Amino acid sequence: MRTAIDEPDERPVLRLTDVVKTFPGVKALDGVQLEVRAGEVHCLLGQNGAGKSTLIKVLAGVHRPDSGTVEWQGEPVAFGGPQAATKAGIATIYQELDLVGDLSVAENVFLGHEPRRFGFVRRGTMVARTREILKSLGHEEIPPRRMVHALPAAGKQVVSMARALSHEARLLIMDEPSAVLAHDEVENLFHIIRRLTARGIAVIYISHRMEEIREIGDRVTVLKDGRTTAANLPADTPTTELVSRMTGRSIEYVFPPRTATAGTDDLLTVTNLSRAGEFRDVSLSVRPGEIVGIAGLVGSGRSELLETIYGARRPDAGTVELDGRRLRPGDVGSAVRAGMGMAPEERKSQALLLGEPIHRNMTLATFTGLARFGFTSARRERAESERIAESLELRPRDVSRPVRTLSGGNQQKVVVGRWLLGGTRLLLLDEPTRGVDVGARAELYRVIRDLAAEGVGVLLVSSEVPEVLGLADRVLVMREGRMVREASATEIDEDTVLDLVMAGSLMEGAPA
Amino acid sequence: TSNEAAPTAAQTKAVDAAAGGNAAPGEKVVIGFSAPAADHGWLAAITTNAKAQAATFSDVEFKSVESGSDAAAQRAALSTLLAQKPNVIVLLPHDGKELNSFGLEAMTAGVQVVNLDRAFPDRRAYRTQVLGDNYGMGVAAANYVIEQMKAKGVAAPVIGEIAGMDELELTQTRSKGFSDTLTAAGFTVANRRAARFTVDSGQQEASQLLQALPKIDALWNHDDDQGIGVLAALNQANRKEMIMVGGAGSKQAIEAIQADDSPLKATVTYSPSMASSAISLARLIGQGKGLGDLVELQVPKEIVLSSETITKDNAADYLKFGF
Amino acid sequence: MTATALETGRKRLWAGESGESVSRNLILAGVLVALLVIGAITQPQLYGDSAWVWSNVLSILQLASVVGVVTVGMTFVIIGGGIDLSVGAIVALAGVWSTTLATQSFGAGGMIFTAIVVGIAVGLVNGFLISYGKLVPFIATLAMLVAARGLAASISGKQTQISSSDLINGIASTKLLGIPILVYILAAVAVAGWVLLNRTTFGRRTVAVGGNPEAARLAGINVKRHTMLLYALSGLCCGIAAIMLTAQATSAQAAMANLYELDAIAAAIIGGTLLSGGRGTIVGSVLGVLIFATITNLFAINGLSTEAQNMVKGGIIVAAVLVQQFRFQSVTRLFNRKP
Amino acid sequence: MTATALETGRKRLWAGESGESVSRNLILAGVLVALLVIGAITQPQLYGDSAWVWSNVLSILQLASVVGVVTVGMTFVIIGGGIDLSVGAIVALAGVWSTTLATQSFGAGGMIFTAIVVGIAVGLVNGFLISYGKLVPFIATLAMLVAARGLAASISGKQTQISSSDLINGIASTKLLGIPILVYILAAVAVAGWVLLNRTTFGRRTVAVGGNPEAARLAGINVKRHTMLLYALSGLCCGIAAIMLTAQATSAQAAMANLYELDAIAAAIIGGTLLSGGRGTIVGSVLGVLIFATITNLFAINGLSTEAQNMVKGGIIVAAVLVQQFRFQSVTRLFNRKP
Ligand SMILES: Nc1ncnc2c1ncn2[C@@H]1O[C@H](COP(=O)(O)OP(=O)(O)OP(=O)(O)O)[C@@H](O)[C@H]1O
Ligand SMILES: Nc1ncnc2c1ncn2[C@@H]1O[C@H](COP(=O)(O)OP(=O)(O)OP(=O)(O)O)[C@@H](O)[C@H]1O
Ligand SMILES: [Mg+2]
Ligand SMILES: [Mg+2]
Repeated sequence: MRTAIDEPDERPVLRLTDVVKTFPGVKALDGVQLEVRAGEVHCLLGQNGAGKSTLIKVLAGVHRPDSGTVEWQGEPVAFGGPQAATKAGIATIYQELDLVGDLSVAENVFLGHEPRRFGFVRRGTMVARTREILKSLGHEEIPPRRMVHALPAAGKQVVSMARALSHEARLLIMDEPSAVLAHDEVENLFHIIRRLTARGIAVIYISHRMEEIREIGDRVTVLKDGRTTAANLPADTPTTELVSRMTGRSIEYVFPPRTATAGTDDLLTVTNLSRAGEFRDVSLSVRPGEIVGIAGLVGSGRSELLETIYGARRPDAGTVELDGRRLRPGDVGSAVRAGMGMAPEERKSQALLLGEPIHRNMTLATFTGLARFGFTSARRERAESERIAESLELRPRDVSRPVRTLSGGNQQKVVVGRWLLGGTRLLLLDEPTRGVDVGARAELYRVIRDLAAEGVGVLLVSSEVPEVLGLADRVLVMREGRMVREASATEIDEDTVLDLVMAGSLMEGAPA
Repeated sequence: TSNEAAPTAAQTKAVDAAAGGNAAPGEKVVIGFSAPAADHGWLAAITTNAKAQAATFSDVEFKSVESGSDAAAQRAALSTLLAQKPNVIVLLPHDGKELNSFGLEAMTAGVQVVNLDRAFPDRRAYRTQVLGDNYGMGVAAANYVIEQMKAKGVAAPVIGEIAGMDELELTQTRSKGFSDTLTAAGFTVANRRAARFTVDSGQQEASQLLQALPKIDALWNHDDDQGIGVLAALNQANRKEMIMVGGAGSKQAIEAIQADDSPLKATVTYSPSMASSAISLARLIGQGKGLGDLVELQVPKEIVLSSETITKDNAADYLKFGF
Repeated sequence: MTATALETGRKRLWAGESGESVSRNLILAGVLVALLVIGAITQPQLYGDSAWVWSNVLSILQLASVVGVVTVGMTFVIIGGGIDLSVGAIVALAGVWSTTLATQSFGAGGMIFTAIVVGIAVGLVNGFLISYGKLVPFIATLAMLVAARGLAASISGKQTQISSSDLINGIASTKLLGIPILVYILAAVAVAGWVLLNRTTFGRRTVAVGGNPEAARLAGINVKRHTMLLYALSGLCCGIAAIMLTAQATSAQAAMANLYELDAIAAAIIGGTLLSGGRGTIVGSVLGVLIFATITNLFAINGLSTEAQNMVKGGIIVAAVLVQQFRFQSVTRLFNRKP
Repeated sequence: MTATALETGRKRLWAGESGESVSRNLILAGVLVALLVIGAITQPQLYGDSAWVWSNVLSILQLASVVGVVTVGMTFVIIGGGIDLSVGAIVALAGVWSTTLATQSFGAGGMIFTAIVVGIAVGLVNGFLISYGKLVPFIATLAMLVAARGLAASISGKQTQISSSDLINGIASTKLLGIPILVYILAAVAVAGWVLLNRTTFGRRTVAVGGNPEAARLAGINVKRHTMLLYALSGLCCGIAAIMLTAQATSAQAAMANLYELDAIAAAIIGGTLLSGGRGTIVGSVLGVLIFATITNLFAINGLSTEAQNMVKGGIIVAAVLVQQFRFQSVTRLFNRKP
């Protein structure tokens, strides 16, 4: 067998020509060209809904293309299913984590191809091989026998990767692997990728974060509306050019200028808030029109803090006041009535009714206010939703579409849009741009700024330090459940924040 | 109970031409029939007996609607039957009180109603009732137990009872007859479990009753079909110390009594042959005739079958009635 | 093109919700008509008599009425992410309680009041155990099933209790404009249920709570209280059904409404309600109940034996759902055709 | 400290699975012991006799054996994301089919063979309708329940069919080393089920199919075929149970095994199986069955009336689950204590 290493010439291991895939009502792929060489990291760029995930599902044998050819190691192939693709040497880490919570780490890694004898799982072998793979990934601290649902998100990501590596893959596809990872974790991921490519393994890497592409990518292919708009660009192509290929417009990946002048009286006052095992003695305040950003590592307790302020969790100690009035602890309803809104971390599981239309999701927190005598007003709800959809530049604009059919960025707009409807005065945002593309990101930033300009207070949690620094007026840094620093955004720089934030490994905080 | 489905000839009765005028084919009578869905031997025998009896008459058109799991379903089935305007409707209601209103409705509509087994409280709701004697069954069973205990000289016997479906009123009536009679003799029921007229429930309840009563002198089981399970439980627990009395009078039970090799010493009848009688009466009602041996010109308003006690001595006579 | 399961699933997702449920219900209506046509074919002489046909339709509606009312409540519970196995038992308990001699002495008003209060109270207990006791709905309502039937048996002393109120009994025997009052009650409950589900904040909360309880909670909805109310609503429907069933039987008994839970759940699911919550329609559920009632009627007029009935019934259920499933796509297309 | 629902959820997540299910099962065992103690307190004279105690334990085990076997199959189906409402009907059909005169003429071997083949065949039909017909499991198996009971009634002519095979009947009456064969069968099925679930690829894939079917599919597991096999497995268990029940009753009948579906589902859920799939243990399910059998026994030896029995039973179910739920945390802590 010829391996790519023997052939330093530029013959691609994978070549896609004119691949088309239609879903009812949508042409997800409309003539895609792609060419991947052995040993390279090939980045796929594109806005939300451009067709990246669909493309890799075609490669992974999940979807069958309507037309076009896929050549794998020089031969045209048509995979009948995911197993055929893995057999051929294509392993995939999907965007939606594809793990089974009630199986152990080792069982997840080897799901579907367990080492076995007469139908019995050879558990010793399986655990040993899992440990090896985890070690090669630099994560020997993850116990192979631990149930996957007991792992933090980053740990799950590692397990997904371990699963992909458990096959003898020649091509590894990663769909937004860094979306749930913190800064140091991403570094670790790149380290692993470099080791793999050194062995001649090709990697297709999808991410919305430009810096990552620049750091790890060799070549870039850009998709727009299911079509390849640029192929095999060098990874150091200027951002502006990449963005214009992605969007057809030129959007600056920058933050809109600060205009808001924060009020003087505190809108939100949090005093000595604590929850055992999550955070301790947190005090903070947000003024009207002010954007306060919280930086910190994954697991530092920021989401818990936000949820506790919002009343979704009951604090062990401490108080939350809005406009000087104390909120009932552990009661979301009273927080919402007092004018708080939250866009939670996991939009699919925590914020959306996926099967329901956009307008019903938008009005989920406000339909009671729009109702008369308990009777809802479909007309007013639609009109209001359409107004918000317009101002958020939601795509599609048709608000009767089920939310499930929207791309991630647009789903996020629906979640944020929900709080633009009522009289929200304080907005809590937890990772508002996770998995959101450059264009939509810029729009979300603009929306957040506009809100602040209207006097809404914003408390923002993000794992992307530039985002916190670029968007917030004031920055708080959290580490292991404590506030370790507070500073004006102009006084602090990225390196300082990273220094403050760094500590610990993935399994820290998990019981041994 | 038997493995063959056909009713024994004895449970139906071709009216003898020599017996009188009633045998001769008369005016054509359309008889509608409804009984609850049969899930055990006795009810199954009711339907087969009715059908078979109807088949013996050349002047009877028989329309049967079988109807489901509860009174509401039976009511719906009966209303479709009523809409077909038969001359007489013979029905074994799920519950007499629940279907009383249907009886009234049918009688008002000019259709004669013959109630089988489960009495209507309202006398206007039926033309004739053919009833088994549930209370009498309990009395008969108790009397047999008392007699045996006295004969054996047991002063304070431990008496067990395996009832049928407890939510049915007829089960309550049977148990009341049993305990009333025992009380009068100074005895009491030590433990009572309710089964569901099915063999497996009979086995299960009996096995638990045996646990509760380490020694039993007498045991009454309401239904011979579930009695197969009760006997199995006795056998499995190796408990033969008691005398057992059955109920209804299945062929299987009568044979066991005759063979006298199990604790089952007697059974008190509640014969499904009443369905055959009801069909015969319905025909006569439809034709405006009376019962040959009675002086009256019309069929009487109510017939209550007596519950007889089958023992080893008279088992041979009853064997042909066993279902 | 080979349509894989996923693809079919996806297609369904893309159909606008209202279009989807409308076409789904149209198919159910089609099944219903087909069943009536089968009746006409197998019993031409009966169907030749138009008076008989009308009375037969009424008898189907009457048969459907009690289960129909229960199913409306069940539909809310299932859409809200729960299940209520105790409905039959609640009907029995409410029926028995409202026909004790003591209650009957207060007249028809007292009986109705009692049935409804008992229904709501038992529903609240279910809801409380599920919301605040955090019991799985299946277990909580199964326990209630057992307990409520036990209580009903002990109240009635396992006797059938005759209702001597002419007013109550009249509900089943009186007709208004040729249509029995029972049918009006079903219609009223169904319309009220439809309005409640589709036009009120309560209905919206129900869909949200069943579709994604965490999202509902974070949107400020009191999920626990709402869940309690859903079971209370189901209890209320059971109370109404208890009165209807008592009127039909002119009596009540601890064993009444046996296995109504299965009938109601099956009707709701056939009607398109997702067992996992978040989706369902009242129209679909009522059509589901009517289909079951029509099947029963079909068997009765054809004099089928119970065992044959059961075998065929199983087949019809499967066929109805399959037709719904596979015809679905094409009908959906009609409704979603772009202009 | 006030523990909110979310918190409890979180804590549970961090508890390793094995610790979790072990502690859950310990609590169930505790409930079981508590029930036995209540028995001893209420009936001291019976419990004074050690021979009686032993025979009572055996009688509880025998009572549990048939439902226990059915529950093992049900546990697999539920873990795999389904539900099987037809188990009782399958037991009845298999029992009736294996006791026809024709089948009995082949002797005990023929009867066992027939029961098992009928069980598996019906299970396969269920599985086919669900996997390939894409029917909701609830509807498919409900239809099967109705149809299989109908078929059983028509095969038996609604008569009780006596088993005249001493070999079969001996299964219920013979003891080995003082323990009835039925109990050995339950033990064998439970151990086989445990091994299958925990030690084979089939079992691990069952968890995947129920816990995250999309992930299972992406891992190359044939989800449809696996689902079919799960229902066939449940059918197999029903076939075994049919023989056991026939042996106990020395006969079979279309109405036998009435409502076993509810008993089996309730036992599995009390035993910690998630109704939504992806989690469950065989030990828990068997403990659940034993708890129910012990409750029945407790009522019998105390001579409680049926209605009182039902009321108390509902309460005990709720209490058992509540105890499990609220004690859970503290016991979990014991198991997850850091060294
Ligand atoms: N199974 C499906 N059925 C119907 N439409 C689909 C399906 N999967 C994807 N789509 C649609 O196809 C288009 C491409 O989606 P895809 O998930 O490939 O985008 P993406 O580039 O991965 O976006 P993101 O960056 O948000 O992950 C979108 O419009 C999406 O809504
Ligand atoms: N499922 C869980 N169960 C128990 N403790 C948890 C769980 N998840 C996280 N924790 C703990 O709670 C604290 C905060 O975790 P979390 O990951 O929510 O923080 P975060 O700052 O919001 O991170 P992220 O960037 O992922 O949002 C950590 O101490 C972590 O160990
Ligand atoms: Mg994607
Ligand atoms: Mg977080």
